[in-house]
Order: sequence, then structure tokens, then C-alpha cells
Amino acid sequence: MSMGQSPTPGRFVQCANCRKTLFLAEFLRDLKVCGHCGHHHRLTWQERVEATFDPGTFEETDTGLRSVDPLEFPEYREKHVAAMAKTGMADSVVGGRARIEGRRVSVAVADFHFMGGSMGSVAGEKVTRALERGCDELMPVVAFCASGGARMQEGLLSLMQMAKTTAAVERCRSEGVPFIAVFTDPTMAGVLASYASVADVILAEPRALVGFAGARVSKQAQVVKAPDDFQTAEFCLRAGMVDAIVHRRELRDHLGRLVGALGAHLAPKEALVG
Amino acid sequence: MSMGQSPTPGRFVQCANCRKTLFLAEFLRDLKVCGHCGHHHRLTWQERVEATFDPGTFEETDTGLRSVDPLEFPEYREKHVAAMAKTGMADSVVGGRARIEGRRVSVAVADFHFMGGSMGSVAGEKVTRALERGCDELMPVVAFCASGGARMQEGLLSLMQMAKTTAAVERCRSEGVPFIAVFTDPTMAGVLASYASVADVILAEPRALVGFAGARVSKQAQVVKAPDDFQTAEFCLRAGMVDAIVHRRELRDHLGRLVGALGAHLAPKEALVG
Amino acid sequence: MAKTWKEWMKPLLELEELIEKLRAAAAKETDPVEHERLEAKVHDFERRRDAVLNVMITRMGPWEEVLMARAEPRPYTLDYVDAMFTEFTELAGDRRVGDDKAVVGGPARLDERPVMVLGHQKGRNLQERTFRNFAMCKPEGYRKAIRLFEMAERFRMPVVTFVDTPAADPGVESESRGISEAIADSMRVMFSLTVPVVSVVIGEGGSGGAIGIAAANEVLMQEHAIYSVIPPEGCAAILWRDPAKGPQAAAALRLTARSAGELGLVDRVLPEPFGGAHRDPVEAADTVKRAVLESLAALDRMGPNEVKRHRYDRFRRMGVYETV
Amino acid sequence: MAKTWKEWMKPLLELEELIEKLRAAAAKETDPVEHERLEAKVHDFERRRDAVLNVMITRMGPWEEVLMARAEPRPYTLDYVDAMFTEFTELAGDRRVGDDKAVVGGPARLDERPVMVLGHQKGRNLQERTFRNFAMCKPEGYRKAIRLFEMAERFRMPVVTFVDTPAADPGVESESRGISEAIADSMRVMFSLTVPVVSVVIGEGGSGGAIGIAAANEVLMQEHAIYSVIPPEGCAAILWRDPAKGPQAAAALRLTARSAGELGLVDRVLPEPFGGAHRDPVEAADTVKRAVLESLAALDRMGPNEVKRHRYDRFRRMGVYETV
Ligand SMILES: [Zn+2]
Ligand SMILES: [Zn+2]
Repeated sequence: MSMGQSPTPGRFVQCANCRKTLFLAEFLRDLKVCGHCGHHHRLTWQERVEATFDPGTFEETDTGLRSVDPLEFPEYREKHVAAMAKTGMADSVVGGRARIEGRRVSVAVADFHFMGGSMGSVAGEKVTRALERGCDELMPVVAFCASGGARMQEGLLSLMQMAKTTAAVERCRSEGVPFIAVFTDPTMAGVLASYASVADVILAEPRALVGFAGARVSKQAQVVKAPDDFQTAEFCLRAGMVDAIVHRRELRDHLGRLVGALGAHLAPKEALVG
Repeated sequence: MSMGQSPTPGRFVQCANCRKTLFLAEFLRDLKVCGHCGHHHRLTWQERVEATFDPGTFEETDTGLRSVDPLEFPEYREKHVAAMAKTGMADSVVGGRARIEGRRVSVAVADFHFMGGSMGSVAGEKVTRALERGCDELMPVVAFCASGGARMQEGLLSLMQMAKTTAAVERCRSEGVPFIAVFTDPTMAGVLASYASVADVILAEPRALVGFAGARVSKQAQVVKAPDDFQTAEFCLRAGMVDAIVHRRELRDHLGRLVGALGAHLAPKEALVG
Repeated sequence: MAKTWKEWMKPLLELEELIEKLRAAAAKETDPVEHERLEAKVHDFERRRDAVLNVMITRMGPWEEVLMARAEPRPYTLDYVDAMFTEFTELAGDRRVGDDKAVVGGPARLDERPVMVLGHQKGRNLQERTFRNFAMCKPEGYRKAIRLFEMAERFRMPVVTFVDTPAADPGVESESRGISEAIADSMRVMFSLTVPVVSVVIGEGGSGGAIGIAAANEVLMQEHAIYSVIPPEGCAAILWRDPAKGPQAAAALRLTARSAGELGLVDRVLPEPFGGAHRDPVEAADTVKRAVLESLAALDRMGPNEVKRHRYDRFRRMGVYETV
Repeated sequence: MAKTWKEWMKPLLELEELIEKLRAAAAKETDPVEHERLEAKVHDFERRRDAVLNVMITRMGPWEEVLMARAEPRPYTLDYVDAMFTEFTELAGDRRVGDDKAVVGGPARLDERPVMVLGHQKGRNLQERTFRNFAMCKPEGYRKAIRLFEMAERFRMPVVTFVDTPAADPGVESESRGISEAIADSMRVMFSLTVPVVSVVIGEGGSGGAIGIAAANEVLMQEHAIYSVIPPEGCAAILWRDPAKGPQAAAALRLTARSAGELGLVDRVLPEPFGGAHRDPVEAADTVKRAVLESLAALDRMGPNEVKRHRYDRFRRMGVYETV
């Protein structure tokens, strides 16, 4: 794992959860999982790529897509420019091709550091292209979700990204292309209520925040008491919404097995395609 | 409605629910629904046919099917013979063709008076044939359920009728043939857990008993308190299992509308068939 | 600014109340002269009413559109169903956990033709509103919708949906039964259909709760309906930490029918009777009905796979970005 | 008659306990003469054990088959999954309300070939049994199964199910979430599949709870498994108002593997290691694996629609009646 995105400089970092001091080198070798409490710290998209795919196999696509400000929404341009400067990304999602344990996959990786991973036109387009690429090139699709939801600043256009990405998932279904979503911290609202939730298989990182409405809204809305782990990956697993909670260390192996078993039928077709 | 099956002789009958005395003529004109409390008394299959289908349009099919005693189960033969003598039926289900408000339908009518409407090989075969007739002759299928469940005395053969009838429902689905089930008192166990529950539309008569396990078993099995109307049509409606509770008087009209709307697409095909 | 339709419409509603009183007095009045005087007064106030209404409606901004879309007397889904269709037969239940009263649906006839109708349903009074959960669907609502969509597919019935919800239900129970999955799956199933689907936004097109039943081949929107990714109050709370700045947020979000039309996100904006659909529900329903029939007529010219493809392509195009 | 497997097997289990003790003593014994004496005693008791087992097994009636099918040490679904497959990856949840631990499933490899595996899961001790709800599925179990079946269809994976349940869960909650519909819908979806499905009854084939995941192209049944429309105790309670007459009911119901084979309701009865699958789980799993591979090989020769048709026809034939 590169040290480019280390949370604090120097040889030590502090766990955001248990506040224990950790050796930076160890922390990075552990894929930013706290050695004491197991807290999974958020990754940048580059860290995610390094942690997940076969070394050197990730190839970014759709690099030319740029957000505009279709509604001339207050402060959107400024915020967007600031996010670009901060992250070096063009928008909150990066698309591409990669391999997991030798197997080709189409990929979309969201990065929460870019405007809370929110989904506007560009993110929606990249997720859609990742799904369509899976169909066109006969490979399973893997999406890493990390988002507060739809991007308010693009108004109804953002809402339509929910439908657009979901349409692409349905295309995958009807064409027999497996789609695996990984819920990382956080996976919320408009992203959760669209392509993320209709994946064939859903994995989640431990303690990731996963929910539809802000927890405050949900709890206000009803007399029913929310459990302590409300809107966590663990809560979702119990509620039947998630297939497994997988430690980051085991994610590559887990994904590899799934991609291999569910995508095996594509291989003969792939051979035909060339 | 014929008077052949009146619950008591003479000019008066007593409601099985509220115990009020009713004029027999009125009771029969009301399709055996109590004028005081609205209790829907059980009907024989002939009464059901008269109450539901266009006069004179019912034509029975599969009249030659006879139960055997494949397991040589204790007392089965005797009970079966007694049921035949009591009801004049060959088994618990009658199959046929009929019209509802002019529209052709394939029909299966269960009669609880024959061994509790239990489903053995003959009942299963008749239900299956009713569903297949709908596919072959391009007409919607209507089934009246009235059963305590599978017929124990035919052992595993009865269990297999659950699968057989459900397979026929799936055939209807894949061929676009609407299937409407009417839950009458009672619709239980092996019948509920097979073809009945996978109907496209499910209507129920008021207060009909509808459930999987005997109520005693269900209540024993769990600490959760059963509601007062547990295993009634009303409970099922609330639980999302039933589309509507329909008064017997309105059943013909309700079925007519549904058969008309859901089966309309079959008409052009029907024209082709002849 | 006014917070509710009633508050905004107060001058008009007061005038109308006054007119009603004068009319009643005129009807009771036996003296012909006095009767005539009262009648004249009625006419006078009616003119004033029309003038006030004219000013209010022509000066409507995005926030007034929000208030209008939420107006209590606005026709709801079942009003349109009654007016536009015959033989509506409601179907209930998701075959899983319950029947969600916030959404109603079932087969009906549109000029004799069988269609599957479905829509969010608001309530007129507090009791009805509670019964309908303020038209905020729980997971079982979307799963009922899925059941009806799939039935429509099997029986080759076009689907017509009416959109009118502030949002999907955000409660703890909805969350634990998978409200997100339910919304997404409902959209997904809509995209799988090979029968035509037309959606009409008749009031509040509230974010995920709305799009969950609006993945249609054609989306129509009434003049005074709104369609938004987030309620303006929620947007204001996030942007400016002040929910009272809803009006500013309403403007920023471009949530009016006109904006949605300009952005190409709805196919047609349907004119309403002057002052809003509730001022002439018959005319309003007639306009919607004609528009739905026209949409269906266009979709009828396509084959089943073409219809599915058309829907995909419609949404596939959505999004504004540039490529460098 | 014995009420449980342990009670029935008591003489044998006591002998085995004794043998274990003697063996331990022999191992510790340093005096060669005494050691030899103990070894001889072990052999003697082993011969006696074999003789007792031989008598017990060869004299098994229907009731003993019931006890054997319910035997605590019998291999369960996950034991077979471990022994027969590689790369099993469990998938959880019905995407509706929960994850039913009474049924487990997910993709795996059968000699490299991807398959979808699913089965009822019992527990070995009280804690596990409670966790698994005694392998009695709730609606969410069948809905998880449906999700996996549909995934298998999309990804062209054959399905292998293991049947081992006393019954579906009969509780109030299951009832209110539609246990009947869930069972029926699971069967219905199985009948819609165009990929091969093989089911193996490995223990208790308990009525609706069992058939809900056993609508397969080929149904295999282990020698000492049972398959019944009703538990014998329940049947006895209804017929003779005496649950204790389970043994008589077991005989009447013909619930043994042999009977099911004779009636043509299962395709193959698979021999078990002498004394039951638990006496040699490796051999038992090997027999099951070979049989499943043979069944799949036969089904592989059919096209997708043929596979679906084959399944329909298999069940379509079931039922014994005469035509007059
Ligand atoms: Zn820590
Ligand atoms: Zn009465």
C-alpha cells in the first residue's frame, strides 16, 4: 500500500475509533485496519485498487468525463474544484478494468473523499459504463460503494442517475453478467437505493455505515426503537440485506471465489468474442 | 341455490356463528351467508358452482378419476367410501369449464365435506388438469380452495401433489395464463403451501380460516402472541397474503372483472386457436 | 414566505369564504332589490377573487410550486383513477409482510383496454393521512408494486403509475426491511418490462420514493407538480443549516415541472386548470387521460423488446457532463 | 419402543464406551501379558459390538428408520458440503427481513465445476440447534433459497440441495410472514429453472418444509433417510389421538427410502455405510458425490428447455389413481 494518503504524517497514526496509537507502517500493511480494534478506516480509491486487484492489472477508463454545473447551483463549482484539488480525482467514482486472482473484472470504485462520494452525472455515468462494460466484454462487475448518496447540487439529474445505474444492473441480470457490490463506509441513500442494493452478491466491510435515511431522520420517524448497531453492516446482515461481512484482508480472496464461480459461464462466450 | 344441502331440515336454520335463527329460504337466497352476523357458511361444490358461474355454463371434466389406496393405509378405503356415500362426489375436488359474466374459465372447486377437502392423488390431478386446461385452451383458471391440507392416507404421494400442482401454476405463469385462487373456509397446510398461495390474485371469503400449521401448533411454537384473528382471511390480508376479502354476494362480479382484465390478452390467441 | 399552501392562499381562501357567505345570503334573501344587490356583490367579489388568483398564479415561483404540489385539495391518485379508468380492482399485499396503504394499485380499463394502474396515495384528513402514512411507502409498498408490474408483464398490460409522495418512509422498520433494496428492485423490475409504462407526476415527486415507481417509457408531469432529488427544506438544512431557507433551496434545485421539462427529464408538462388541478379536477383528469393515451399510442407502435430498449435508452441518456 | 436414536442404540453405545475404556487401559498398560489380555478383550467386545449392530440394523423397521434419520451424530448438510465441494462461499439473506440460519447456501465447486449448493442445516448441540432453529425454515429461508435458485439460473449453475428438516417453522411469526407462500413460491421458482437441479434427502424429509427445496430433476435419498407428508407422531395424534403410536404411523405412512423408491417418488436410494452414514462420513459423502455427479451427467445431455420440461414431467407423473 502506498503511503501517499496516510492519515497523519510521521511514523505513528491514531486509530479513529479506539484512539490507540499505531505504527504507520503496520497500519498501512494492515490495509488501514486497526490492529487493536479492527476498525476499517476509509481508503482512497488508489488504496482500494492496490488492496483488492492483482498488482498492476488495474487500467482506468472513462478518464475524460468532467462534471459541469447544469443547474448553476450555489457554490457547486467551487466545491467541485476544491474536491478535485484535494483528491486529484475528476469526480467521486473511478472506472476501469482489472483482474482478481487472474480473472478479468469491470470495476467502479467510489471514493468518499471526493464530495462525500456523492453521485451526480459523472459518477452515475461511470458506474453505468462499468456495468455495461461487463456486458459488452463478458466479465463480472465489481463496485466498491462509498457515498453519502445522490449529489444534491445536480438536482433531478442526480436522481435520474439512480434509475440509469439500476437500468444497467438489470441489463447485467438479463445478460447473465454477475454484479458484486462491496459496501464500504459509508453506503447511503441514493446509492444504496439504486445499483448497490440490486447486486447479485453484496459484501460489506465491518462496521460500515449503511442506510437509507440519515440515522437521525429514521429514529425520529418512528416509535420503534433502533437497535444499537442500526445502519451498520452488521445490522444489514441480520436484516438479510447483505451476504457477508468480510474483513478487508480477506476481500480479495472472497471476491476471487465469487467472481470465479458466478462468472465461469462467461468464459466460453469470452473465448468466442476473442 | 339448491336446497339439497341445507344444514338442517325445515323452514328455519340456525347460524353456526351467532346462533340466530334464520329463514331457510332467505339463508339460501343469501348464498348461506348469515343475514345477522355475515358469517359465510361452507358451501358444497354444487352450491359454489351455482353461486359463482353463469347459470348452466358449468361442465364437469375428469369425472372418471378414482382414488385408490396405494399404501393400504389403515381405514382409508372405508373412510373414502363413506365420504363418497355422504357427498355423492368421487373425491374432494371437482374440475371443469364454466363462464363468469360470459368469459370462459377453467375451474377447480374443492369441497370440504369430502374428507375435509384433503388433497391426495385425485384432487392433485384434478387441480393440475384445471391449470393445464387453462394453458391448453387459453382461458384463465379459477380455483376454490377448501381443504385441511394434504391427504395423509396417501403418504408421500400426497406431498408430491403439492409439487405437481405448483409446477402447473408455474406453467400458467410462463404461458401468461391468469390464475385466481379463492380461499374459502378453511384453506390450510399442504394446499395453502402449494398451488393456492402462488396464484396471481388471491381472494378470500370473510373470516375464512387460512393457515399453515394447526393454530395450536403455531401458538405453542413461539413466544410471540398470536393476534385474535390469527389465521383468518383478515389476518392474511393484513399480512399481505391476500388481495381482497370479498363478500360471497360480490364474488362473481369481482372475479368477472379480474378474469376480464387479466385474461384479455388471451382472446386474440384464442381466436387463432379457433 | 408562506410555509403552506393554505397560508399562501389565505387572501384567496378568505375571499372565497366571503363569496360563499354572500351567495348563501343572496339565496335566502326574498326582497328582490336586496337580492340583486347581494348578487352584484358576489359578482364583484368574484372578479376580485379572479384578479387575486391571477396575480398569485402568474407570479408563482419555485417555492409556490412546492406549496401547490402539496396543496391539500389537490386531486390524488385515486381521484385520477376514478376519473380516468373503469373497473379498477384494487389488489393488496406484497405476499411478504403486509399491505402498504401508501400505494394503491390493480387492473383497470382505460377506454376498455386493460391496464395495470398504481400510484402513491395521500389522505385528505388527518385520519386518512395517517392511514396512508402520508403517502410515504414502506418496503412492502414497492414490493406490492413489483408484484403488480410483473403481473402486467405476464398479462401484457401497459402500466400507468401516478407519482405523489414526499419521500419513501425513513423509519427504523422500513430500514430493517430493506427500503433501499425495495426502491432499487422496483426500478429494476420496471426496466425488465416489455410492456409500455407511463408515469405521471401529479403532485410531489419526492426523490427515491418517487423514482421507485417512475422508471417509465414516458414520464408526464403536471404543470404544478414538483420533482426533486431532496425536499427543499432538507436541502436548505444541509446547505445553509437552516430548513427555513426552503424557498432558496427550491429555486436552486430547479424542481418545477418547467425545469424538469427543460432539462429533458420529463417528456411532457401537462397544463392544469388555471389555479391548479383542484379547481377543475374533471378537466385536469381529462388532460392527463388524453396525454396518457397519446403516450401509449406511440409506445404501441413498438414491439416488446423495442419497448424495453426504449425505456433503457431514455434513462441512459440522462446526465449532463462534458468529455475532455 | 425407543423414542430416540440414543435410546434405541443404548446397548451399542454402552459397548462402544466400554471398548473405548479398555482401549485406553490397554494403551497405558506396561505389563506385556496384561496388555495382551486387554487387547484380546477389546477384540472380543468389538466382535460383540459388530454382532449387536448387525442385528439392530438388519432388523430395522420404519420406526427405527425414523430414529436413524434423526440420529444426532448423522452428517448434516454442511458436513456433506465440506466433503463433496470446494470453495463453498456462503451467501446470506433474503433481501427482505433476515437471514435464516436453518438453511445454508452459496456457490461452490463440484470437481471444479461451479454449482449452487443449498440445504437445511441442523445443529449438533443445544446452542447450535437453537441457532439453526432445529433446521425448521422460516419464510426468509425459502426466500433466500429463491434468491440463490434465481442466481443459479442467471449464471447457468446446476443446483444441488440437501434436505434435512423435521418441518417448516410453524410459529406465529412465520405464519404472519407467509410461510405457506414462501414454500410454494420456492417450489414454483424451482420449476422455472432451466439449469439441472438434484436434491438429496440426507435425513428428515419433513413434509412441506422438505419439498419446498426438493422440486428437482432427480431426487436421491440415502438409505436411512425418511420422507413423509406428516411426522409420524402427528399422524398418530390425528388418527389414533395418541402421539405415542408414532411407530404404527411410521409403518402406515411408508416413509422409508425403500418405500419412496418403490413408489417411484425418489430416483435412487443411496446405500450408507453399515450402521448409518455417521459411522463413515467420508464414505457416505463419497457415495452421495458420485451419485450427484452421475445425475448431473445425465442432465447435462439435455438442453435448458428440456431440463425444465424433464422436471415438470417428473412431478407430473406423480400420483396413483384409476380411471373409470
Ligand atoms: Zn482501533
Ligand atoms: Zn350469524
